[in-house]
Amino acid sequence: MDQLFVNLKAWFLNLLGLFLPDWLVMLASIVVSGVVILCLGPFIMMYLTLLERKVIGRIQNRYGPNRVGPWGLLQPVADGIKMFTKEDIIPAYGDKLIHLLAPIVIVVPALMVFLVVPFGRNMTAVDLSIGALYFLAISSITTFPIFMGSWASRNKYSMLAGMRTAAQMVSYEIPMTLAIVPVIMMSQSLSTGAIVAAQNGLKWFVFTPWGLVGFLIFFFCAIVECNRPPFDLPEAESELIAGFHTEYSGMKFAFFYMAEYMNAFTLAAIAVTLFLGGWQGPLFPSWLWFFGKTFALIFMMIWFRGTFPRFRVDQLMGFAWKFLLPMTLVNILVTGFWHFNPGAVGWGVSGAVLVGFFFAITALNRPFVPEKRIYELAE
Amino acid sequence: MVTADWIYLVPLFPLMAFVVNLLWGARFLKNKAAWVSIAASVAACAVALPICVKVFGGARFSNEFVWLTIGSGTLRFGYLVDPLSASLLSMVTIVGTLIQIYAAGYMAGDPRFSRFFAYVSLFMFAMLTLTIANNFILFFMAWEIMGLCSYLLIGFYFEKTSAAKAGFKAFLTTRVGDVGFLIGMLTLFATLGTLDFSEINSLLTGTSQARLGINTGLLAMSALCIFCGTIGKSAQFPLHVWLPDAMEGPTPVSALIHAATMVAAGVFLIARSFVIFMAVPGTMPVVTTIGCVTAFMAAFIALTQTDIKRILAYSTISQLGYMVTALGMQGLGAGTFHLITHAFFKALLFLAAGSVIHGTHVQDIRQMGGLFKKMPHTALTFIIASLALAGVPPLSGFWSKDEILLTAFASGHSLVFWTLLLTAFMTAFYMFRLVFMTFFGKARDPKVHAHESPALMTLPLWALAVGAILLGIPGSPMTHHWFQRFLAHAIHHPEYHPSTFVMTCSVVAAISGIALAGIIYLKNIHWAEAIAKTFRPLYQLSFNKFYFDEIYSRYIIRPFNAVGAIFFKFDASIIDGAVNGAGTGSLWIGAVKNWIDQHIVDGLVNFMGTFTRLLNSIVKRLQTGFVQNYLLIAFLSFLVFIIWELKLI
Amino acid sequence: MDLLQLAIKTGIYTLMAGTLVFALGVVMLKNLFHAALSLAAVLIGTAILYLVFHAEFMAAAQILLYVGAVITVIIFAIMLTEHIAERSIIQRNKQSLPALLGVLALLVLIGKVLLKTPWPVNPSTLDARVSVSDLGVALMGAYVFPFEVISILLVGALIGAVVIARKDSRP
Amino acid sequence: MNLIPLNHILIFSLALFGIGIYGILTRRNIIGILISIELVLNAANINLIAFSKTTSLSPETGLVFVLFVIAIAAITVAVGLAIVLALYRSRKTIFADEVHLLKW
Repeated sequence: MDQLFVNLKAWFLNLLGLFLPDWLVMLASIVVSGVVILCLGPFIMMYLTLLERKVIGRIQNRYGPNRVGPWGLLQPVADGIKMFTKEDIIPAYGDKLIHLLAPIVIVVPALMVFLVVPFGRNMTAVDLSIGALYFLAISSITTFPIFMGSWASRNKYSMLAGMRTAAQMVSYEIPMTLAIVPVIMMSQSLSTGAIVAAQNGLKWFVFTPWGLVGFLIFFFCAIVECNRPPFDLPEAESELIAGFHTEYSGMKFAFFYMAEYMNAFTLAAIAVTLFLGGWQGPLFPSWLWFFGKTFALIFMMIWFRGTFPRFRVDQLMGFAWKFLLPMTLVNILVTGFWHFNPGAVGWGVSGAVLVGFFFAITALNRPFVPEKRIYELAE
Repeated sequence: MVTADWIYLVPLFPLMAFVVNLLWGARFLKNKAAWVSIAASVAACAVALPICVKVFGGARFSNEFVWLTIGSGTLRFGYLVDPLSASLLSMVTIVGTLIQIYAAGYMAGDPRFSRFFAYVSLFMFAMLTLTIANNFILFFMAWEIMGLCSYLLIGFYFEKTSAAKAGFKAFLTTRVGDVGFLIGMLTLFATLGTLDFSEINSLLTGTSQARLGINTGLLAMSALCIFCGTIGKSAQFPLHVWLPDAMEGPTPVSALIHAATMVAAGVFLIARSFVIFMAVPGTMPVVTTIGCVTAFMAAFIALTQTDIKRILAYSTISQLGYMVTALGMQGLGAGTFHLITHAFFKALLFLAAGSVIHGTHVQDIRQMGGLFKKMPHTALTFIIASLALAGVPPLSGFWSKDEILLTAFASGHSLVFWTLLLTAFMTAFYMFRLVFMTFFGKARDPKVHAHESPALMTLPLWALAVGAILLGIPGSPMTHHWFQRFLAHAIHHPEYHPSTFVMTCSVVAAISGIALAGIIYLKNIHWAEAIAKTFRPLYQLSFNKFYFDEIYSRYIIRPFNAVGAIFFKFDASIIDGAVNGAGTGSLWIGAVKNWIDQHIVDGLVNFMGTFTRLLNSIVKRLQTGFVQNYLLIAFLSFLVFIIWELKLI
Repeated sequence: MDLLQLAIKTGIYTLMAGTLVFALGVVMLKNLFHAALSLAAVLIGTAILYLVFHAEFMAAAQILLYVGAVITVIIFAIMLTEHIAERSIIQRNKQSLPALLGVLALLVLIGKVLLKTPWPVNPSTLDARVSVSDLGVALMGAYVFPFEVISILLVGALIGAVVIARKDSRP
Repeated sequence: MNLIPLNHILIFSLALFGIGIYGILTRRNIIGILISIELVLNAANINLIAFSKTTSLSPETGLVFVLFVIAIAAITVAVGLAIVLALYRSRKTIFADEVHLLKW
């Protein structure tokens, strides 16, 4: 069962190999994996939306969408059709080219990330030697479309939202990158496959002190990266309407929407590969373990959405720079220590250091007291 | 106990008085200044007289200190008190003190009272230093200070132009004499190599071979030049014009300076340098003739004078003539004896005349008359002095004049004897003309109402009168000519036995003179005019003082001024011209330099300025302020650099 | 097999051409935002070119650092200042002609030099693959000093930039 | 790598370099200049990697240098933009030819 899909693809390729030259066959394998990703992405995105609306409903003590199809299963299809049929407005004074380009530029990286995600044992599309770095590089590109979207729509709210989103994503990218560093240190390699291999036999990184802390930081950063609440300040309805994609409607908005959920999925997947042992699992097939863990994380994200209030902008930024960044640095220190003496001693010392440092930083970060304004009365 | 070293104090007391009066006189002392100078001269007397007595006893004092070293030679000043200076010293101090006491009364109320006494004290200081000086230089310095004092005192009433002119005239004429004296001194120094009296004596009276080495011609010349000093100072024949005019000064001044002391200084000079004259006998006749001529001429002028002080001035000149002739005939003792006696009664005459003027405020005897009753003391002392002057025995004048006549007679100068005798007769005549016109007869001018002078003035008169009477004895035959022997014991010179013939002649001359005066002026006054008319030319000649003043002014002063004018013109035109020329020349040079500086130097500097500005305007285009321009320039130059380096083209 | 190679080669050349076009866009485009985006395109193009050179790490680093950080900051700057520059203002100053000539001359000159000099191609390095660990060793071994200096420089520069750009809090 | 001769790569980077220089010299907007600078640095990077792949003795030197160049580029952009911001805030303009205080 484990290698079901791998064998399926091998079978299909042999079938093609019969009457195609071998370089063409290679091409075909690329095409096949490409097609799989392209279908898998949107499909997952559709059902994620449904899952989210169902879970939020349950949290708010109501059923989610259940009118369209049994238990609302066809709701995403309905949304899709709605998106297609909606009128597509382009702002008059906006920058048409950039306006049209923005949705494309946001979806492409989202899809490209799937390349390095190891869905199962030797089921990663391309096992790049710099897998983790590739993921980081691609996710850093996502700031661009936000700029383009907000800039092209030439209205103040989208501009402001664009600036805020960009600032937020850039600030959280750094803790995310540094959170990955301990994993790479311990697994001696950047490629995702190697990282998962390093966690076989229940030696998931999450069960190590630095792994736990690293996972939590990575998870928070992931949530922020894909603008999900409680960090979804930019397109918070109450303040900035729909944030940078206010001007978008119809299919373009669908792309933004899709990119957001795909990001959520990929970030969860990467979190799983890095910290929760990827597809490592005792009994069930590797891909089942992988999807199970990923959906568990996604559920967590949706859970967060339902429970936590929104962060204020300065708190958001302060949290990243003043809390997460120092924590990741200490975490790297601790992994260095762990590398030399793992086990109970490692747990004790690193646990102490991390907890001590945690309280030290919270003490340091005095709550921000806005500058006392001095009102000079007009003479 | 007064020792020899105190002799320095004698001149110093009057000097201190002078300083005190000069500095504090005007503001503090005012009319008490007189007592300061009188005290000083009394102190001088107290010191000088004991020393003189010692000298009369045969002592001799001399000492000196080094004043100045010039190269190898040194100039030594000091004092020499020998019989000659001792006698003079005593005379000067006594007469000086009495005159100053008299002056205290006479000058009372004068606004410049203290200044008068300052000058008098200065004069006393000069006279005393002169008497005790031991060499010619100190003598000459004192001589000059006296000249200054005479100028200051003659011109005391300087508001009156006549007084100022008189002072000026006196100073200049004596100056002429002094120049001669200075030349004499220099030639003396050239010949003898020393100016010290004692050294000169020892040189000239020494053995013959010492004297051979001396250049007698030069010595004669120096003697004559020294005699010029006497002519000037003692108002002898050619240079006597200043003395009558010197009467402008106050009467005590005339008494002190122009009767007793200063004029006597000239005679004292010849006495001091008698050894030189002896060494060169050829000069003696010159001295005699000058003295004789002066005596006769002065007496002749005095006959017709009307101003009381002018008459006395001329009588002084004639008496000085007597002394000079005596010295000329090698009668040192006679001359000096006459000098001492004459000092006393002439001072008395002047002071008496002063009190007369003080009383009547008039100097012209034609306005006076009948003053005997109003001014008995003055009149009596005046008459005593006139008798002494005329040479009536037993007064001092008779003995001293007789001595001179004796010397003249004995030494064979018969012509000189007879002129001197005639002069004696004339002296007696004009003295008693004066006496009768002022004191006897009727008061000719009603405005004049005389009054007797106060005691302060009459007492010195009587003191001098005593002197006039008694002083004849020491030199008279009764004491065997003690005075002459005392004087001449060092210098041997011919002794003469008193001859009765000479005495009788002089007495006859005196008496006849007095009688003639009495006949004319007491009884029939109109005879005077008659004589005047008959001898019109002689009268004119005498009255106008032989026209000396006019002659001098026409033949000496006018040409002198003319030469001066010529020199002035020369100076103004040529020298000034040269100086102005230099001035304008430098102006021109300045102008040229200015032009050069303006155009060339400034031009250059400005050119530099404009040139740099030009350059600046070109180069500054480069600084466009655009960053990219600079980049472009950098880039293009980089290209050029590459092309050049890699030699691509 | 040569067909694949041919395809790759043509792919690379088109990539280069595209990058050049985008580079011209960076210089020529009137709208600065477009210029910035075309710069991003150029950078991505070069990243892909690095892949051709089998320098994957470089490509990823380039994208992460350059495109992610540098371009973002540039766009921030453009957003902060852009609204004053209307489209109409000409974006190129007057010295374009001399600059153009200069650049062309430069290209010609250096081109000649490049073509003339025989570059010593070292066959051993052609197929050597530099893995990330080799890079790490080199970075920490031979080049540790420049690495430290660069870090200090970075800290200093960034602090300086913050101070300069900070709104002047003094009254 | 053997697919493409080295010269072509060098020409390509030279072209990029030229375009970058041209951009620096002609762009009026200071941020435009900064972007062109990035272009120039990128051209240099291409050369570095090309040479490290073909000629250099130790292949990783080129790569390490590229890292450093990227760091330097980041620094230049950071400081440059800080200055631009300050300039903009004080003089309300970011055009190079309007900032000519030092003009004669």
